[in-house]
Amino acid sequence: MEILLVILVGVLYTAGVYMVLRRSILKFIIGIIFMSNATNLLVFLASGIVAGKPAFVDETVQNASKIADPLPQALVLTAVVIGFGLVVFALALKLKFFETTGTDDLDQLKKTDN
Amino acid sequence: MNSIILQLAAKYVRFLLIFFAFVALLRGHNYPGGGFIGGLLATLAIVYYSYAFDWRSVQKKLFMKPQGYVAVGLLMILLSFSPSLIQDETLMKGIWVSIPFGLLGQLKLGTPLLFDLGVFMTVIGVTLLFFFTLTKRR
Amino acid sequence: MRIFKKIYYVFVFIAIYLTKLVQANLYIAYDILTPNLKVKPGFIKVPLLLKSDFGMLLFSNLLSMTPGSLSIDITRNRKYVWVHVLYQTTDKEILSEFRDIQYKIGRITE
Amino acid sequence: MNYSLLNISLIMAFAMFLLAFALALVRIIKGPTLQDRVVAMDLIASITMGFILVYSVLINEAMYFDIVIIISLISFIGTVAISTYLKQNK
Amino acid sequence: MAIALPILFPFLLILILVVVKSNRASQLIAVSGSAALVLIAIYLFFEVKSHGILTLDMGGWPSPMAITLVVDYLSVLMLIVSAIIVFVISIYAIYFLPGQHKSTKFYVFFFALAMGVNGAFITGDVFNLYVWFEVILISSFVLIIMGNSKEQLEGGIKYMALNLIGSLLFLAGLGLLYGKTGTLNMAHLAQILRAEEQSVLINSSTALFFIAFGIKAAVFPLFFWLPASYHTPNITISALFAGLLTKVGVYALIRFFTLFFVQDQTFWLNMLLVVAGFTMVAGGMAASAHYDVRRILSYHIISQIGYMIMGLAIFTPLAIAGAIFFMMHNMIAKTNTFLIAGIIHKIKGTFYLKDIGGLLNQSPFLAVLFIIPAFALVGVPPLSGFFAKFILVKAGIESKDYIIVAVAVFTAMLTLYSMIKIWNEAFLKEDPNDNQSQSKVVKLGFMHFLPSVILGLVSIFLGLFAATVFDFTTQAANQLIDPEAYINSVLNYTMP
Amino acid sequence: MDIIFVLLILLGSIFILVAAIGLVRFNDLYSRMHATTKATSFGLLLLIIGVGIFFSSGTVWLKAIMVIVFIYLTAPLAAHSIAKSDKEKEL
Amino acid sequence: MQYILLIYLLIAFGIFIVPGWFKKHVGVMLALVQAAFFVFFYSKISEVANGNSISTMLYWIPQLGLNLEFSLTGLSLAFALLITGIGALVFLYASAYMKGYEGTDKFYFYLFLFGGAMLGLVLSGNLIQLFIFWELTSFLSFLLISFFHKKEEPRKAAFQSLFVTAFGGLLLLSGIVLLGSVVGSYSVADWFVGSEMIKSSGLYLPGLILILAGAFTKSAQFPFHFWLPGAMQAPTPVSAYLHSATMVKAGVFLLALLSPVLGGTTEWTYIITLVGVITMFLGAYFSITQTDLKAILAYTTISALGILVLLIGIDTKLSIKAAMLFLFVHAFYKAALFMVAGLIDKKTGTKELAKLGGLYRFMPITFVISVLALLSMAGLPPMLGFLGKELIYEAKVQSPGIASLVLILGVGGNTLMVAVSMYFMFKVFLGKQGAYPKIPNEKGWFFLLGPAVLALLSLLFGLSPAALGNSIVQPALSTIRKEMIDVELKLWHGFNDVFLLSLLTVFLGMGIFIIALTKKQFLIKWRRINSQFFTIKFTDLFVQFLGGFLNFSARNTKRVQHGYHRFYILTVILFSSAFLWFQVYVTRNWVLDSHFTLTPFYISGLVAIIVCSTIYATISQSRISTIIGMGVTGYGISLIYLYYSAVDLAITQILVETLIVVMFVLVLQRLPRFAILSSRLTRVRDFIIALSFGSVMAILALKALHVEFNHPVSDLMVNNSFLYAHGKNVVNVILVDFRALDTLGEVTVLVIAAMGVFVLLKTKKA
Repeated sequence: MEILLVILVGVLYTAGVYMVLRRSILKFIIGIIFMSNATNLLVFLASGIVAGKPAFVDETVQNASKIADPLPQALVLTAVVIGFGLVVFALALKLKFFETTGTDDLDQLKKTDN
Repeated sequence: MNSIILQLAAKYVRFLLIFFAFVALLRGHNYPGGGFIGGLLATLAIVYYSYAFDWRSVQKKLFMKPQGYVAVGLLMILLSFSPSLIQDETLMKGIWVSIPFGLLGQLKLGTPLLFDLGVFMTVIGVTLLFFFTLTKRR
Repeated sequence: MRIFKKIYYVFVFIAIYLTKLVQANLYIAYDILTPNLKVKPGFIKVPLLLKSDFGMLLFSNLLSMTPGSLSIDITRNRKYVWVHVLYQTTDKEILSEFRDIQYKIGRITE
Repeated sequence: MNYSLLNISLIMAFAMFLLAFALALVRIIKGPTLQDRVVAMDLIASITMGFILVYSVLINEAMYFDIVIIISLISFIGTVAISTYLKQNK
Repeated sequence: MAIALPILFPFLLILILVVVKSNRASQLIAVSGSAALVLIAIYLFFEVKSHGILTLDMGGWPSPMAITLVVDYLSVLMLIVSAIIVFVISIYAIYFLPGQHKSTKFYVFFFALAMGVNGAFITGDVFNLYVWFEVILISSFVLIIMGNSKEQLEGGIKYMALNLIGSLLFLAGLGLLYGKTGTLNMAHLAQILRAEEQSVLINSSTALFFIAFGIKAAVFPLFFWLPASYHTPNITISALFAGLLTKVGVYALIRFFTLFFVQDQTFWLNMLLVVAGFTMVAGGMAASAHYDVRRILSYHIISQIGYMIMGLAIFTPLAIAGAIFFMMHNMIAKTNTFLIAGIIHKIKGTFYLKDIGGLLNQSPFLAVLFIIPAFALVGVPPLSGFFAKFILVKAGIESKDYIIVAVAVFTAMLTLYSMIKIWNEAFLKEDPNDNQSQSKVVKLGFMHFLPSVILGLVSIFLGLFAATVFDFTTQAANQLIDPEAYINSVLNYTMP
Repeated sequence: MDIIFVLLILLGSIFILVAAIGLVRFNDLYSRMHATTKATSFGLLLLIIGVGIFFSSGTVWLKAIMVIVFIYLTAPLAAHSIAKSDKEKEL
Repeated sequence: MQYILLIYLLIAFGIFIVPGWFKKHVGVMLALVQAAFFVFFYSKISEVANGNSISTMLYWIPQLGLNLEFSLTGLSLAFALLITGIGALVFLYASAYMKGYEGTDKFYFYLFLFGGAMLGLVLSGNLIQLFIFWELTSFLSFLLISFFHKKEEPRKAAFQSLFVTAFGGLLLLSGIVLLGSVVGSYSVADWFVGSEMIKSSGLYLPGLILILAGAFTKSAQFPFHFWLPGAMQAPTPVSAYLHSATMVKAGVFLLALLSPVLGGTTEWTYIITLVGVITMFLGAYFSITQTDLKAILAYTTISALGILVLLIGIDTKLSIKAAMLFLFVHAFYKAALFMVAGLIDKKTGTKELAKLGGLYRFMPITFVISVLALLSMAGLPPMLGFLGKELIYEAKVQSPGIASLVLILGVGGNTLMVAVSMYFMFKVFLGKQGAYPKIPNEKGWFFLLGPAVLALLSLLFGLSPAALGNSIVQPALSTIRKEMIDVELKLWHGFNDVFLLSLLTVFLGMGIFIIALTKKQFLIKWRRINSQFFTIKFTDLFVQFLGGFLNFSARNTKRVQHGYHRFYILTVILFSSAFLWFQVYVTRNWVLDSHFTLTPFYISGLVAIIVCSTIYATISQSRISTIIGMGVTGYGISLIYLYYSAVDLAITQILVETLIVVMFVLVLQRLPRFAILSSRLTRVRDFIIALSFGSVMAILALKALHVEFNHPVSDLMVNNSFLYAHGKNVVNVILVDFRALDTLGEVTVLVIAAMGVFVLLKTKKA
């Protein structure tokens, strides 16, 4: 089963990297979103997944082995929110850049080198 | 969008979203939810509102500027550390008090809840700031 | 007394509405699943009798949720609703049906 | 409760959701207009809700209802946002 | 409790500065706040000196479960140096940030960066480190585009692009690591991985960490973002970045590769060695080819990173002590050169070397101030850089890594070349457009020079008291090479 | 009770599937919207009632009713906004 | 002894703060200080006469073997006397010479500091300490050469000299550390003891070469000699002090110091002798064709340094003795000549040989001084120079195993030396009056005092060489050679081979001189031949090399840092994926024990659908379609999270996905459409790269599923969550309690991002 998820991770990474390598900055940002989705999934996957046993405990259920590992969930949650902040900032940066220079083409960005 | 149907619905949708935002926040310790989810829900209420009307009328509905929410949120987060300092415990240790609540049983309040509330406020402020700065420049 | 009456109306309305809903949904399901599409779409302009906000919202939403019609916009002066209908029969028939619904909603909201 | 019947029905439900999901994706890919795609996306949100409802029955967790509530509340906002954009960008 | 202060105190400052409207007041708060940071760091240093490794389990939960803050010698040394830089730049910013920056709450981002850096230095938890990296990243994004000029936006995009990829790889590596070991606590990781025989399987996540930190630290095939962006923002911000950002990456490399990535060590150390060599040469060569002060200095950062990696790669206590020493020296001196570049810009209005000159006569004091960090970077004896390089060379020779030593010596010549180039062009040469620019003479007060003076004094201090400093770096290196004490003090933590 | 539940679940999912089929089959945007808004909401309505029956506890019923209300409140709004975005082009 | 250096340092800094009236006489004062130290050192002669030494040691960084050891041995005493003595005279001279230049404070500061550094160098008992002072002298030399910094040539020359000497310095350091790792110490005394250990070690040869490289660069030996003529751009006192008398001798000092440790081997002898003799000959050879006074002197200095090195390289008792003697000889006459040259330059306004002539009429005293010094340089009796040369020949003749080449070159060099001395004298002072810009005079007795004293000393010691020999050279020798050497210094050695050689030298030299003087074409032709034969000039070579290197690095930098941002990302991704594939290869023997089931089918189908929508989003040309595809992917992923029991995560994912869509749409309105910018080939290439990265990450994920070393710590969290943290939702409890610090950081990220967006979009352009 997990093999499919693994393939999904691979596809998401492939799509992300492909998008990241485009010349448009917008596509770059979308690529980053894909890559961060892939990474989140990878983290989630790597720590062992359990179907249908959410990490809730109460007076009766306190046994760790019965439920899914809550820590990677918390980690991925944090990563998702951080990624959200970064993506929005990137969007704003892109917007400002377009307003200042009038181009979306990454290949035009050559002034700060050489 | 400036559509009348959306405007008609706005009142109810906003109320429901904010209500559920608080529900998610307060139940977050025991059921799905929490500061982030609550904050994002509350923001979406305002986002919807600003789609139905224009953003100016939305800003009037807010109690304060988004920056204010951020500041209040951060302050709450800092405050949530203070009980542990006062009690001379390890930093960020959760301090809990139980308030008897009549028939409903006991209500447990603790610094983690305050922390979550701070996160909630901050997330609202932050997301609104995102939204407004990206919108305003039409 | 009014309040009981209203509650009564509400239940009546829900009952009627639900039957219509089921009936119409089955109809559209049948329509989708059978090979020949019998749709004949078109726009009509429905006069709005309701005055209250809630009434208008309810009407437009329910209009959308009943098969065959989809409210698209309320005009600026709040007198008409643009509706898209899937099976355009005669205007009169449809309009009277809509008027009936509006009346029932009006009983609840006003 | 007859579990086998229940399970069969749930699995059938899942199958149908999956089919619906695939069809919606077909519509997204085929287009032809952007509005069509948005409609399909709206449908996908509903399918997601259905998925979660059936799944909550499968694992017997009433808690999943909360997610359905949230999705039902927010899924349309994305649609509204995109259609606002479409309207303004004619 | 004091251990958490380097994180919480900047947080408090951020909160205050978000609210404070007055320009003066925020400057005052910033300067006094950063001075307090220095004091906190020094206090922690004495605590470490008397009590050994300090730990604090956040929330009072037992150790592998909670996020543990750990302050050992390495951390506390880094804390002190970064606090000094933060302090100095908080003063410098008052005079060198153009007016419009002040209204944009520069200090909020400034302290966010400080908070992130401090957090990264003292955390004992891998995921927590990731979070602090993100804090650093986002605040540096904002700082780099502050001013909104076209170049800054360009530079900002390039900076952002590669660093985002880097942090994603970090996260991926972290996920794999957690999946394999089931823990995030560094000490616990060390305990597990050092005991595990099969641990060569961890290599893939080691590789991810290596790339992620490599991007942060701007090592050879991954450094492109740095020269593309560092010269674009206001010089205050460049100086801040030069002092702090890449060094956090190096710190993380040192921490990880000494503490728990000790499997398959020959491979990793050789890898690091190769990378170090290329980094040095590539940075030095590029620096020698440029004529813009900021570009020279930016490329030069890269070449200096190579030295630190070299120290780590040689992996003897002496070499690691040298790397730490080098890092401390370089943070101070590098920042100082940037500060001076800013003063030059203030006087001459440009960073381009061919358009300026005559500074030796115009401002002899500046010449002295420049000579200190420049010579320190070159490695002129009584200054800090000499000892740093000497230790590394000695360590390299003692462990028979002659090639890297040769490369290091060669790079030192490149450094010399670039520094002398600045000196020749900016200070000795006559001003090419002396006639026109006479009218615009900028008067600089002592306060303009104060930050540079402080850093210069620190450089000299590091040189004169190299023995003492070296003692501490050696202790830090010993703690790193033999992490028994670290592991024990984190995992067997008892409440005092 | 079982039978009702199973029936509701199946019917609900069938309606959603029907909506999807309609989405693909219909020729123009508005017809597609008819299919998706109505049939899906109806299908979800049935599903929710079914799930309510399955859990048959007070809170679940409360939530179920809330979800139904929300769907009937928001789904038309989405349809409406899409339609409106397209309408101005034609009318 | 450290106090002496401290005094130097303090006085140097004191220059800047002395009151105005004092400033006029700073030069004289400093000369007095130097003289005082001269006296001090002179008084120590008796103490070190018998190979004893006075040493002090300060612990500095003992962990690194780096201590401050000062030891006053015979050798260092000799150098110290030279430094302080000539230093005093130079300062005197400078106080006259530097009048009227701006920035004299700085000049005196550098020069005085240099004196201190040089003293520090010769007094060092620790090689690292020696290196420290060594580098200091290099840098001070740089500052002094570039004193007239407004002109371009001094800057270039200063840079050149610094580059060469600092490079040598670094090699020296490497050499010291290399050999130090054999002995385990950097103390000279320890090296003496461990001499055999070093010589038998495999590191001996590389270490030796590195150290020699250091010494050769400093002492301007071939092929590093080219910096020295350039250094003549410095003010003349500097040339006199640094570049003839003291600093360039540092290399010689080092060789002398280390010859007991490293010497006595074939490598030592051959390398040093060869380099020395070539330098000597080339220096003399080039000096004769120079047209600039100071350039002539510079080349003769190179030649003289060659002689010194050669002598040390020959490594016999006698040769060492000769070296020590010649050290003094050369310092005396060359410093005097430099001062004279400076004086002439100052007074006549030119130092072009062609424009000078007949100066004896205007500057008689100068003339006398010059004659004395030049006689010494030519090695004619009765000057000290003659004595020196005699000894050199003696050493050469007697030395075993030296090829005749050395002798021939030596004689040739000396011949040229004679010629050039005579030529100098006649061209400058005799002959008809030249066309100098100014009519010279001899006012300012400070100008003359220094050269006069030196010339007189040269004469005096020539007449009575034993005085010098016994008091100074003897102790110095005793440091170098353990066994006692009896130093006999006499003017007359009798008719032997040496005398014949001297005679030959003088005659040949005179011959060349006369030809050069009488036939004008001769020198011109010679120059032409030179420029044809020696097309490669070392200075040019250096400049070319440097320029070439700069071009090379500029080109490579452009190639690496080309500005095409995509290729940066491409490089990073390529590197990462190649690296990760390699890691996968390394750990290839891990076992895949997965069972490839597809249950439950609905999740498999879901995954398939997500894959489709991702691909669609990637290839779609419409922005909205891409965003919709992205949204579908997000929803799908949240369903996967949900299926694998991450409820909170799924909710957050859905909310964030919605918000991202909203934000994207907001931004999209003001952005242009996608354009197809890449060619098909590029896209295929990118796809392949992306695929390789994606697949390696997939493999890593697969691997991660099957490797687990340890039970996760989160079990503790689950166990504690309800009991101690009072929360049923473990994920939330982790976020707000167990790992609240993460959340704190996360909130900070969000706040900063929001403020950043605000700053970005709300502030006007700078």
